[in-house]
Amino acid sequence: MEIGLTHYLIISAILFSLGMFGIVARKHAIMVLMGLELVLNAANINFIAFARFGGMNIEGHVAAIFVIILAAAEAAVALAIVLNIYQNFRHVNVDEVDQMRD
Amino acid sequence: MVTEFGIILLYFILGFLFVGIALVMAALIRPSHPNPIKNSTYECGEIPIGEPWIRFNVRFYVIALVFLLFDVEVVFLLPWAIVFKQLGWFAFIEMIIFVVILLVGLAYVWGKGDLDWEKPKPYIAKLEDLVLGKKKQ
Amino acid sequence: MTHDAVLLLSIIILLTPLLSFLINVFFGGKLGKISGIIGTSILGIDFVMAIVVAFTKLVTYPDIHTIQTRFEWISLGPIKVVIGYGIDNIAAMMLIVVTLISFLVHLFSTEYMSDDRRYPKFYAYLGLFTFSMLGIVIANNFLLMYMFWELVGISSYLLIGFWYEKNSASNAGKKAFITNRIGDLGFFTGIMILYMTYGTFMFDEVFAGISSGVMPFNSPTFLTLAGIGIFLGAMGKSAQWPLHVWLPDAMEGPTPVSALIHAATMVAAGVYLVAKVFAMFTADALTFIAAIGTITAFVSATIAITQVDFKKVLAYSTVSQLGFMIMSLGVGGYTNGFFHLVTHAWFKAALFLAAGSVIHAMHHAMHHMHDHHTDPQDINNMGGLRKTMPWTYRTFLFVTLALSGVPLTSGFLSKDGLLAGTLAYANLTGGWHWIIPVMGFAAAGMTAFYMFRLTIVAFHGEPKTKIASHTHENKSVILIPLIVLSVLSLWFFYSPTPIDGSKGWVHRLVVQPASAVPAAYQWSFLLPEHAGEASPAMHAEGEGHEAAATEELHHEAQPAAHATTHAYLNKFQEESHHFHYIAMFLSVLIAGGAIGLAFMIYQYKVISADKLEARLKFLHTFSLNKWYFDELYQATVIAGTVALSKMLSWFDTYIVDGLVNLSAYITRGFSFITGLFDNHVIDGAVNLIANTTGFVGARLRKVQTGHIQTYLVFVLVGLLVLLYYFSINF
Amino acid sequence: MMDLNYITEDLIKSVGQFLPETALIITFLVAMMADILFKRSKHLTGYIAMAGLVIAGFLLYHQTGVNFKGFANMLVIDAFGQFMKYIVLLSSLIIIIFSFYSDELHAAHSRLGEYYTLIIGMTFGMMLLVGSSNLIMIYLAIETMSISSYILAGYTKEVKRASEASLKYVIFGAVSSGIMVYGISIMFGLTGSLNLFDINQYLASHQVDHLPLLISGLLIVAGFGYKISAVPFHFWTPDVYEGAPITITAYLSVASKAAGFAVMLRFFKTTFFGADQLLDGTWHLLGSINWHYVVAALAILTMTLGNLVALWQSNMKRMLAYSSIAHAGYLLMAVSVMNDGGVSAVLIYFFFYMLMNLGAFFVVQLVSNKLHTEDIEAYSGLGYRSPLIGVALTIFLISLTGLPPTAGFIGKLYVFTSVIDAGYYWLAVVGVLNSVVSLYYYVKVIRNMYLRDIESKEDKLVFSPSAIVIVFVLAVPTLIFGMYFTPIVEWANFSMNIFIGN
Repeated sequence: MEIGLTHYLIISAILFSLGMFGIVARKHAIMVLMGLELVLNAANINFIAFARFGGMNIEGHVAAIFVIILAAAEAAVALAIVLNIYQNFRHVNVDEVDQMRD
Repeated sequence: MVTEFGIILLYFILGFLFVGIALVMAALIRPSHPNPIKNSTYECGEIPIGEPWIRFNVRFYVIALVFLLFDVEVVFLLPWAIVFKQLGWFAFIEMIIFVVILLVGLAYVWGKGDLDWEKPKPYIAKLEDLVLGKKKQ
Repeated sequence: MTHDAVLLLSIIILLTPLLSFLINVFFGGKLGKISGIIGTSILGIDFVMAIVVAFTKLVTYPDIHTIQTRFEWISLGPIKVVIGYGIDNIAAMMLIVVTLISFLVHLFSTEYMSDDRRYPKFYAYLGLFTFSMLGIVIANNFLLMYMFWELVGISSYLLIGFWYEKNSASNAGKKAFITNRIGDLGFFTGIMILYMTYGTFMFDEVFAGISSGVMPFNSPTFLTLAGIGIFLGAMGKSAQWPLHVWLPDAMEGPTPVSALIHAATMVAAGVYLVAKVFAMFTADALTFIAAIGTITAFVSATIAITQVDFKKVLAYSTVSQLGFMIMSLGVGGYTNGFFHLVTHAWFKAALFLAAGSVIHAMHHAMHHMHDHHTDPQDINNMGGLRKTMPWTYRTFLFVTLALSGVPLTSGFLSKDGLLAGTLAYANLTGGWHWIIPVMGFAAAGMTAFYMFRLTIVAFHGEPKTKIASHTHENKSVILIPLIVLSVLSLWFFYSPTPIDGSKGWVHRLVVQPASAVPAAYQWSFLLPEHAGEASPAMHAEGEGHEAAATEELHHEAQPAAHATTHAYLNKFQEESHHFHYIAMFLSVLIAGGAIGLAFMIYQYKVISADKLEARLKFLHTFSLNKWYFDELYQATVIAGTVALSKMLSWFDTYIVDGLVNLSAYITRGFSFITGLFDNHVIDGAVNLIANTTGFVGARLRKVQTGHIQTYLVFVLVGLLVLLYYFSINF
Repeated sequence: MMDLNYITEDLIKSVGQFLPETALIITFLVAMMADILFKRSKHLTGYIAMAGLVIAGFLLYHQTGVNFKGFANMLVIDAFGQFMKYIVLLSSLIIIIFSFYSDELHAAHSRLGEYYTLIIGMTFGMMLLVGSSNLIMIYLAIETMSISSYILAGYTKEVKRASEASLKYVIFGAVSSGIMVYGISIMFGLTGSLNLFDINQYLASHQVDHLPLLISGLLIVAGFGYKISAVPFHFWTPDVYEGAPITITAYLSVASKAAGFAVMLRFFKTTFFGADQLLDGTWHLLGSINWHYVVAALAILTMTLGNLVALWQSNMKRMLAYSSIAHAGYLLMAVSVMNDGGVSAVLIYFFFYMLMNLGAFFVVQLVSNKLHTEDIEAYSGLGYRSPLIGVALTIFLISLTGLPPTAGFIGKLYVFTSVIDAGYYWLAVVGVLNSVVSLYYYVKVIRNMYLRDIESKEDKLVFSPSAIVIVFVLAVPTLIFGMYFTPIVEWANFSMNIFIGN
C-alpha cells in the first residue's frame, strides 16, 4: 500500500482533534498550551504534505516555517501570561479562572 | 515487496530493537553495587536536598523564554544562508536589518534587567516587629 | 485677493463671533470682567476682516454679482441638498454694518453693563447673535438663511429676556419669539413651495428656475404666494404692521442690545431678505409689500408722537423707518431701500446708544440720590441734559437731524431717493397708489416732529427733576461709539454731492437685480428698458441665465452711474430721477415745517401742548395707546384662542362626554368582555414580546460562563452547526 | 539566476511602497531604545509613538491613488486599504492620548514604555493585516497584532481581572488562529496556492469540491470572526473588555475590529469574486458557496446576541463590549451584501463608529478615574455633577443608538441603504428591530445620568480642561458629521474599490 496524501491528512486531522480535545478538556494551563501546539503542528503537517504530494510549490514549506516561528512566539507570551496568572491566583487551572462572567 | 506501511513498521521495530538491545546489554554487562549515595540524584557532587520534582525558580522560565524566541529566529537564517551568494548585497542588508532588530530586542531584555539573576533579599526581622507581633511577609 | 481667499476670510468672519460665544459661555465664570475685553477685541478683529472682505468685493470685484461657493450637504440618491455661502455687494456692505455696530456695542457695553452680575453671559449672547446675523448675511440659499434666521430669533430672545428676573422682560422675550414664529411659518411655507417646485434651495438656481417659466403648481398665483410667504418672515423680523407689536416691548432688553438688534441688524434682516430675493417677487407680491411698508411707516410714526418713554419713541421710529425701507422695496426702489437700511443702521444705532448714555447717567444720578422710584426712561423726568451731557447731546442732535432727513446728512440722501421712488411709482401706476407717497411724506414729516419733540423735551430747557440736574457726562468708552456712528451719518461718505444720493457709490454698486419673474407677471416699468418686449426670449435661456442677465445688467449699470447720459436700467429709475427734485423740495419743506412746529410747541411753547392734547383728545389717546393693537390682539387673537379653547372644552365636557358616557354605558357590557380580552390577550402579547426579549437575553447571557474552555466548546459547536447548515442548504 | 534577480527587484520596488509600515518599525525600535535609555521620563515613549504615528500618516497620505502589489504579491496597497489604515492610525493616536489620562495605567508607570511600544507593534500588525493578500501574510499579521494585544490586555498585571482577561484572550486567540491556520492549510491543498490572487484564478478556472472549500472557508472566517467578535467567535469579548485597561478595551473595539473587517472584505472580494470588475459595483460570485448567506447568518446572530445580552449588563465596559458585538453585527450586514455599496457603507460606518465609540470609552475612563468604578449605577446624576461630560456621553450614546442628528445615524442609514439596495429586506428588518432593542440599554445610561434623583447631585466632579477638550474633539464631529457628512461619504466612495490586481 502506498503511503499517500490521504494518510498524512488523516494523521493531521487526528492531531488536530487531539489538540482540540487537549485544549478543551485539560485543566492545567500548560497542557492547554501543549494542545495548541498540536493544532498548529497539524496544520504544519498539512502544509508539508500538500507541498510534497500535491506537486505544489515551496510556499507550503515557507508557511510551515512561519507557523513554527509564530507558535514559538505565541507560546512564549502565553507562558508569561500563565506565570502571571500564577502570581495572582496561586494556581494555573484555567477552569478556575472565571471571575468575570455573566 | 514491502509496502510503504511495511517500511514504517520496520522503522518502528528497528527503533525498539536498538533501544531495547542497548538497555538489555548494558544491564547484563554493567556491575551492580547499589548504595544510597549512588542512587541519589546527581547534582554536581552536592548532596541533594528534598525531592527532585520541585518547582523550578521562575527565573529559569524567563531565561528559557528569551532563549526560545531568539533560537527560533535562527530558522530564518538557514534558508538565507543557502542562497546568500546568489542574492547579493540587497539580501545581505536585509538580513543585517533582521539581525539588528533582534539585537535591539536583546538589548531591551538586557537593559530591562531580565537577564540578571537577582538573588532575593533575605528578610531580616526587626526587633519591634518581633515584639509587637506585626511580622510582615 | 482671490475669490477663494474672500470666501475663506468670510467664513472666518462668520465663525469668529462664535468663538467669542464659546469662550464666554464655557469660561465666562472664570473670566469675569475680562470676558468683555475678549468679546470686544474679537469683534474688533472681525470688523477689520470684514473691511478687508468688503473692500475686496466692492473695489476689486464690483461687477461680479456674487462670489460664492456651494457644496453638497446631503445626498441621498435623488434627494440632494446643496448649500453654500457667498458675498455679493449688499452682503459686503452688510458685513461692515453688522461687525462695526456689533463691535461698538460690545465696546459700549463694557461700561454700560459693568454692574451686571451676568456680564460674561451677556457677551456670550452678543457673540451668538453676531454669529447668527452674519450667517444670514452670507447665506446664498434659503435653507441656511432659514437656519440662521431661527438662530437670530433664539439669540434675540435670550438678549431681550436678559433681565429675566423682571416679569416684563421675560414676557417681552416670549412675545418677540412668538410673533416672529408666526412670520417664520410663512417663510417656511414659502421655502417649501419653492423647494418642491425647483428642487433647490440656492437663490440663483431658484431664480433661474423662475425665469425659465416654471411656476409652482403651474400657477403664477403660487409664485406670488411663495413670495408673500417669504415676505411674512421678513415682516416678523422687521416688525412690519401687523406683526410690529413685539419690537416696542423688546425695549425691555438692555439698551446696547436695543441698539444692536432692534435698530441696526436683526430688524434689518427682514429688509435684507427681501432685497436678496427681490428678483422673485411678482407685481402682486410687490404691491402687497409696498402696502404693508406704507401702513407700517405711517401707523408707527403716529404712535411715536405721543410716547413718553425715551426708548419707546425710538422703537416706534425704528418700526416706521423699517416701513420706509420695505415700502421702497415694494415700489421697486431696490437701491434706495437698501441705502436707507445702511444709513439708518448708523444713525439709529447712534440714537439708541445715546439713549443708553442718558439712561446710564440717569441711573447713576438716581443711585447717587438714593431714589429708586422715578422712571429713568421717562422723558418728562429729564430736561436740561444739554448742559450736563454736552457730547451726548451733540451727537444725539446730529443723528436726529439725519433721521429727520435734513440736508447734509446721510438720512437726507437715502430718504429723499426713497420718497422720489414712491412718487415715481404712483405716477407710473396711478390710481389709489398715490396714497403711498402721500402717507410716506406724512410719515416723514411726523418723523421730524417726534424726533425734535424728544430732543427738546429731554435735552433742552430746565431740568424737570432733581435727578436730571444731577446727571453727568459718561466715560469716553460710551461716547466714542456715539461719535463714530454720528460721523458715519455725514453725507460725504455716500455721495459727492449732499443733495443727490444717486450720484454716490452706493447707487453704482447696489444695482437692482433683473427680475426673474416672467414679464407677464411683473410691472413693465421694472423690466429692463430697451429689452422690455424682448425679455421673454431672454428668460427662455433657462440655466445659467441669471449670470448672463447680471452681466448684461452691468453693461447697463455703467452709464446709469454717470447721470449725464440718460440711459436708465428701467422706466422706474428714469421716473424717480425726474421726481428727484420735487421729492427733495417737498421733503425739506415738510421736515422743516415739522421741526419748526416741534420748536413752537415744546421749546417756545407758542402753542400749548396740553391744549393741543385736549383738543385732539381722541387722536392723542389713540396714539398714546398705540392704536390699541395690543388690546386688539388681546381681544381678538388671544381672547379668541382662549374662547375657542374654552368652547372646545365645554363641548368636550358636556356634549362629547355626554355622548361618550352614553355610549360608554352601552359598551360597558362589551368592554367588560373585551377588557378581559385586552388584559389577557393584547397586553399579554405586548408584554410577552418585551418579556421574551428580556428572557432570551437573560438566557443567552448564561452562555457566558466565564470558563474559557466552555467558550471554546461553543465555538467548535457553532462552527459545526454553521458547517452542517451551509453544507446542506447551499 | 534570472529568477532571483527578479525577486530582488520586486523587493526593492516593494520596500519603496512600504514606507508607512517601515516608519512604524523604526518607531518601535526607537521607542524601545528610548525606554531603556531614559528610564525616568514618564511619557517619552508615548511622545515618540505619537510622532511615529503622525509620520506614518503622512507617508500614508503620499500613497493616495496608488494601486500596487508588492513583496511577491503578499501585500496590496490600494485606496480601500488606505482608508482603513487611516482609521487604524487615527485610533492608535487617540488611544495614546487617552493613555496619558489613565490613572490605572499610571499605577504601574515604570513599565509605561513597554505599553506605548506595544501599541506601535499592534498598529504595525494591523497595518499589515489591512494590506495582506496572502493567507500566510494574513496569519502573520493577525499574530503580530494579537501577541501585542495579549500583553496589553493584561498590562495592569497586578489586577486580577486584567490577568484573567489576558489569559482568556491568549487562549481564545491562539485557538482561533490555530483553527484558522488549519483552514489555510486545507485551502492551500485545494487550490495549490496561498496567494489570494492565484486562489481566485484557480477558483475561476477549476471546479472545486463544495465541502472542503466550505470547511476551509469557514475555518478561515472563524479567524476573522474572532478578531471582529462575531458570534459564535465572540466569547472572549465581554470578559477581555471588562478586564483589560479601558484604553486597551477602546483600542480593541475600534482599531483591531477595523483591521479585521478590512481583511475580511479583502479576503472575500479577492478570493471568491470574479476579477472582472463590473461597472455597476456588483460583484460576481465564483464557486458554489453562497457567502452572502453565510455572512448574513453571522450578522443576524451577532447583532441579536449582542443587543439582547447587553440589556442585562450593569457594568459600563461590559455593556459597551456587548454593544460593540452588536455593532459588528450591523457591519457584517453591510459586508454580507458584498458589493461596492456595501464596502462603502462599512467604511462610512467605521469612521463614525471610531469617533463615537472611542469617545464613549474615554468618558468611561474619566469617570472611572474619579469614581473608581464602571458600574452603570455610578453614572446616576452625572449629568448634573459634570454637565459637559454628561452632554458628551449623551451625544456618544445617542450616536451609538443611531438616532439623528448624530453621525451614528448616518452610518446606520448607509448600512441599511446598502442592504436594501441589494434586496435583502429581511436582513434590514432584523437590523432595524435590533436597533430598537439597543435603544433601551443606551437610554438607560442617559436616564441614569439625568433623571435619577440622587443625593450626590451637588457633589460636582471636576475634570481637567484638556480632558474635556479631548472629549469634545470627539463629540463635536459626532454631531457635525451627523449633519454634514458628504465629505466622508465621498471619501468612502473613493475608497471602496478593493484592488484585485489587474
